[in-house]
Amino acid sequence: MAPTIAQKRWMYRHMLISRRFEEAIERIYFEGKTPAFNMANGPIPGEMHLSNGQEPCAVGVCAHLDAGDVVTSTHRPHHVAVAKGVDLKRMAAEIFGKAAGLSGGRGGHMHIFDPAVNFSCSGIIAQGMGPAVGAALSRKLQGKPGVAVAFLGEGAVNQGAFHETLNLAALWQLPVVFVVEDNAWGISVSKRQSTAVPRNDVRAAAYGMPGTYVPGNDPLAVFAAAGEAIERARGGAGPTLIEIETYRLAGHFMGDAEGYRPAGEKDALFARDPIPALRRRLIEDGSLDEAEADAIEAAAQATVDEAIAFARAADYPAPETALERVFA
Amino acid sequence: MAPTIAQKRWMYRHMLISRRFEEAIERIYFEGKTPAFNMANGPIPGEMHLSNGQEPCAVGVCAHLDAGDVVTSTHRPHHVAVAKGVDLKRMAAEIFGKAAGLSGGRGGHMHIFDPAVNFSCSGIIAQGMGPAVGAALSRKLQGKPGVAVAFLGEGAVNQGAFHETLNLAALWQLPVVFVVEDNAWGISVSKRQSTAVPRNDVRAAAYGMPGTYVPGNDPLAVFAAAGEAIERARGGAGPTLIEIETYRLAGHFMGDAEGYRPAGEKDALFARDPIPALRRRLIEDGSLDEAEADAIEAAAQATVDEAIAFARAADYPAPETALERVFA
Amino acid sequence: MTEQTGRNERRLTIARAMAEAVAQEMRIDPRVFLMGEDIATLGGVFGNTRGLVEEFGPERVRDTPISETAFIGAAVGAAADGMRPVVELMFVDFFGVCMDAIYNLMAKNIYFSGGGIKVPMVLMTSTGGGYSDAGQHSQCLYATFAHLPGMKVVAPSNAYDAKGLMTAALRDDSPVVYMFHKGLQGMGWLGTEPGATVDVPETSYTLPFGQAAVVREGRDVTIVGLAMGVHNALKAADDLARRGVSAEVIDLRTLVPLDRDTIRRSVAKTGRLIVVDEDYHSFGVSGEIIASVVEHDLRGLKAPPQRVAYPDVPIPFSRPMEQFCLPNPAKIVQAFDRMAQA
Amino acid sequence: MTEQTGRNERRLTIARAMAEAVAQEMRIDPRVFLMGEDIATLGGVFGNTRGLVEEFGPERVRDTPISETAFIGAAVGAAADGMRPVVELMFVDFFGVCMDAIYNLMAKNIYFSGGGIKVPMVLMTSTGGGYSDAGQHSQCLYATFAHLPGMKVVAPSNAYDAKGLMTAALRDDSPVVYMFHKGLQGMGWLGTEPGATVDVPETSYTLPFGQAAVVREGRDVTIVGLAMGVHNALKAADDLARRGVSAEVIDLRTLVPLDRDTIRRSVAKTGRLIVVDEDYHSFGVSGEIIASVVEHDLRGLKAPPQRVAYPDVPIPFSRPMEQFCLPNPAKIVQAFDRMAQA
Ligand SMILES: Cc1ncc(C[n+]2csc(CCOP(=O)(O)OP(=O)(O)O)c2C)c(N)n1
Ligand SMILES: Cc1ncc(C[n+]2csc(CCOP(=O)(O)OP(=O)(O)O)c2C)c(N)n1
Ligand SMILES: [Mg+2]
Ligand SMILES: [Mg+2]
Repeated sequence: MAPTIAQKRWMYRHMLISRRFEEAIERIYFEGKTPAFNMANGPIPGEMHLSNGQEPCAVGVCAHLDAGDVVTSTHRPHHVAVAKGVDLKRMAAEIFGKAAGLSGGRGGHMHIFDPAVNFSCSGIIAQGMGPAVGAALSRKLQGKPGVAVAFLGEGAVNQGAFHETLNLAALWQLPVVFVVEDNAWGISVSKRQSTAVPRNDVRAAAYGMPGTYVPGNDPLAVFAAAGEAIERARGGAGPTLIEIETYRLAGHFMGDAEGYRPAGEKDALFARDPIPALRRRLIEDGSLDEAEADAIEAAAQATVDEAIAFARAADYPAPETALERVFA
Repeated sequence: MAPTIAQKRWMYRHMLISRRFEEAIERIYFEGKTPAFNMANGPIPGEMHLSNGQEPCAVGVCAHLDAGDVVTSTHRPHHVAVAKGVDLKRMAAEIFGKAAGLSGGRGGHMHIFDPAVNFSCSGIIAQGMGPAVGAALSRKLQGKPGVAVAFLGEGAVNQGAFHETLNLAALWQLPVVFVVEDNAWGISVSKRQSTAVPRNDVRAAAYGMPGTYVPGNDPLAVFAAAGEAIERARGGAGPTLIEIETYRLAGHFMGDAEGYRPAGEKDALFARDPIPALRRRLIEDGSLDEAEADAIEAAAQATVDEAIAFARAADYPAPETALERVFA
Repeated sequence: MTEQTGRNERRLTIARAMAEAVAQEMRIDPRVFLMGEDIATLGGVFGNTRGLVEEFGPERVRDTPISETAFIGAAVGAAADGMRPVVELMFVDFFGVCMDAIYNLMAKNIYFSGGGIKVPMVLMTSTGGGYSDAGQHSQCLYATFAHLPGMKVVAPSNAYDAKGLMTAALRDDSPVVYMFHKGLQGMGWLGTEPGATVDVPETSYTLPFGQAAVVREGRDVTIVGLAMGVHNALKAADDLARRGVSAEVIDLRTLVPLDRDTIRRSVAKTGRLIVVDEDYHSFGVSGEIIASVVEHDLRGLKAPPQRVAYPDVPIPFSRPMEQFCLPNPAKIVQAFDRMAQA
Repeated sequence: MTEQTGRNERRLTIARAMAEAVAQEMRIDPRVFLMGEDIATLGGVFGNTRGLVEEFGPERVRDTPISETAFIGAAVGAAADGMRPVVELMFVDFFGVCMDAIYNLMAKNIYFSGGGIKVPMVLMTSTGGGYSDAGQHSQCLYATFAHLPGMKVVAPSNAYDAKGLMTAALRDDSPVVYMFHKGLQGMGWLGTEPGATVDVPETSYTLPFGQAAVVREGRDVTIVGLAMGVHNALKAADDLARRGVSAEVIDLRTLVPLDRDTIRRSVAKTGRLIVVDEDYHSFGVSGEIIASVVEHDLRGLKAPPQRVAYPDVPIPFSRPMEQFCLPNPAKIVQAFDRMAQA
């Protein structure tokens, strides 16, 4: 399955928005945190997990989805949120802890909820898998269209919830796709140290479902694999497991000294940055010319700037509203 | 791997002890529970899960183990406990809730612990898997001989703990064997209703470990498969997953009306009762003659009678000792 | 288990009352569906889903694998997507395999989304011992759930309340943990408390959460309990009455929200408080009830409040040991006597 | 993080003190080994296993997959087989994925075996918020663990106690849950409380479980807390002292066993009680402490006991909201003022 030119441009644009967004977050995150790095300080406090490098996973999958489809993501959610069409301004405001944020500041960066596009994420490993399966079941029971996609990291695959949800989804033949972003690391623990098999796609066989491995952190290859899986799901043929080889260009979270990385790993990763690579490719295959690529880039930056400005300018919530919204 | 004559006799004897033991339990369980069936009453109160029909799993595996090896079993533990050499008198006393029981009456039939032979079990699905893996790790760390075997039901395979422990055992190449007793039912839910694949041995591939399926509820076939797996484990070559086709001749627990069973299922199972089948086979292959078989049978009955008499005669614990033994 | 009496009464067990509430709601609301182990063909190990698969079919009444994390997590996703799932955790003792899906997901998604999504789901789970099912099948764990924010917690003591609270739970847009005591279910094999089987209207009705019931009025002592504890309290009240002591008995009905006002009002009147709880003694329900009273007002108290709770030990199998540990009317009467001496 | 002072003192962070206790025990006891996520190369996300893999190697300091149920369950099996495992649950908030292995297995196997087996293991886990890590990474959940029988529960407030309690935990034949507060760890990136970094003897020593410490003596009010709460209490005591009020501060140090005597003695003297707890308000530590005092004796109380606890809401991300919810010295002083008016 090959993307149209429009889809390729869409993917490029959303990879860029995500990247520029995180570049802004990264800069702002350190405000108030120097000279002494203390997570509690600055306009963006708390843990911050960047997804830069992993954008191909997000756009390759979400290019096949619309707002009605359901996505659950992880503690590293920005790229997927951007690709799923989450309101960038309100997401930025949420990350800043502002009242105009998607959850009025209650959630923060690990708890991005945008019901308008059926996006959510969570700070607990593999926690989003159950809700994705449940959303798929809901569609099946209601006879409503739509698929669900659960994103998870390669480290999350070893959590019990992975096993239980894949079995359930396969048993009930639900319209759901499981997407493993294999960035080789779960914090400081490598895939080899955590996982008894080199590739998780083989685990699909344990549930009688198809499994695919997508090497190379390649958005177009992800697009092809995800397209097939999502078509299968939409057609009522049940779930698929996809593992994508990807990289995280940053640390596990901001402040991570990354001492566990072998020497040279980071340099090699930056040399393979998927965003310039896609730009080159789209120009080569005639999907874009340099000027168009620059224009997309500029537009992405403008979108991000606007979102960040919105978040900066927004008000903090009244402290006592912390007590509200516990129940519906 | 074929059993010696002594091993065959051992298997036959232990299948019989288990069966006779449960027959006694079954009879006594209903004392005080008629005309109105109330679990709280009688000399053996509480839930009672019988393993009759599943004896081949226990003896085929435990024939390869000695007291130093570790076994964790399930809520349906009697056959495995008998085959592992658990003190039958004190197990009976425990099931009666007596002070002379293995745990002084604190555990009951779902919590049989006999440290002398490294046996334990649990009432929570798949809970024994972690401890088996940990015991195997302990042996590896201490450089001490011994393997661990975790028994579980086919229903338990869909619990998260299954996945996590198999991955860990394979990753660390631990001397542990996972034995799935597939009796086709998890209470009233059939394997087909619970499990996305027809056979769980295929799930071994998800951990890069060997998987074997043993059809026919055949103790000799179990012996062969388990022997290979345990040899592998003892040799440092890591874990194995074995699924055994077996049957439960009784309900899930005593009092179960078994309305979920298709008509005729029970009759068909009784016709294939593995105990008379093994007797016939051992006589046919010359391992036993009729008189020897009868003698084994009589000895088994005597062993059971003695254990039951011990349990009956034993005293109840002083009520206030309920407050003791919370901590070591 | 339905008995028709002369006066057009319908005495229902809690099991029946629960199933009836669910069935009535399923008839009018196609979004309601069920997931759990052995809830379809078997009708629930404790009878509370009996008849549902026959009426509503296996799509809406779904037997699951033994995968509590998966199906409870799935319920949260289905609830956010417009359904109203009911899930069963067969014994509350099993919460440990799926608590993340319960307390960190189900209970928090409304808050994390700033109210953007609703999580209309009911988690039913059985509690309680007394029939020698040992330490992994007899716990109550009321406080374990009530302590953690984001879930309403319900624990009926009789079939009338059971039906009304279940209907209310099914109509709530927030998650409700519905804890039913095995010894009250009306399943004979569990040794049922007859007082739990009461007259239940056929039509659908709701009971509000956060309203404790004064199930017996009295002047000399307030006995607060929930579920089985209420029956123990009522029996103790009878015993005390024979000695001329007038006990007021309060049935909490819901732990979250907790009706502190009713308790405080009662203790202000009686001056004495006994809390009866089958959950573990420390860091639990009994401490909370006592603290809720004394932090509000000390002056009316004539004696130190007392608790009759499960000691801080795993639940033993053996009958004499288990019965030694369980709350019972005699212990409540003794607690009163301790206060009388104070 | 080790500072040598002039007077031959060694000021250690809690993180260092924990690692030192474990290292010293590992040197003399080959049965001690560690499992957890990111405890080896990384030295623990919160620094409390730093240096261990370098000294003891990857066989004894084992990074695990993200499989808490597996490795905690494995620890129980290894403990029963003669080892003395230390496992880390990175954040206590994650307990929901593995609570069965903790409360139903680790905590109950001694009892279920009638004392036939021992379960000498330590489960370390981080608690607490204050740095905007939101509702799945900031909880304390003290009562969640302390409520359930069979585990000892430890929560140090300073490095001296941290070392002594850890050594005691490592030598205990029963399971110990060792809860360390992130804000006390001495990791600058978490905004450390300086009062937690104190002088720590180099030699190995143990502190007994079940002995609360009177960390400040006073006459007018007893403030009871644990972990971070102790520091809030001490600051409040300073503020109160400036107003002429003499506050006694009690550091519980262990929740199981709970030293009720020390609390009762203190309140008998001061007549006033404030409990400070960063865990959720209801059905938790604060209720238990208050009930433990009043059920024992009411007469000495001059005012209704007060609690300064976390409100019953998920922990919000946004700093103004989170700070609004957290206990702090000002709230403790206000609680005193409420009592003074009573
Ligand atoms: C149940 C649970 N255990 C542990 C953690 C702590 N934790 C957060 S992220 C992470 C690593 C996740 O690795 P992976 O799934 O590969 O995702 P990545 O961070 O690489 O995107 C861990 C262990 C958690 N959040 N939840
Ligand atoms: C975590 C957990 N969930 C549910 C149960 C209730 N339960 C007890 S036995 C059982 C069925 C087990 O089926 P299987 O594993 O096949 O074992 P079998 O009973 O057939 O021996 C269930 C669901 C439990 N004990 N623990
Ligand atoms: Mg990863
Ligand atoms: Mg089975």
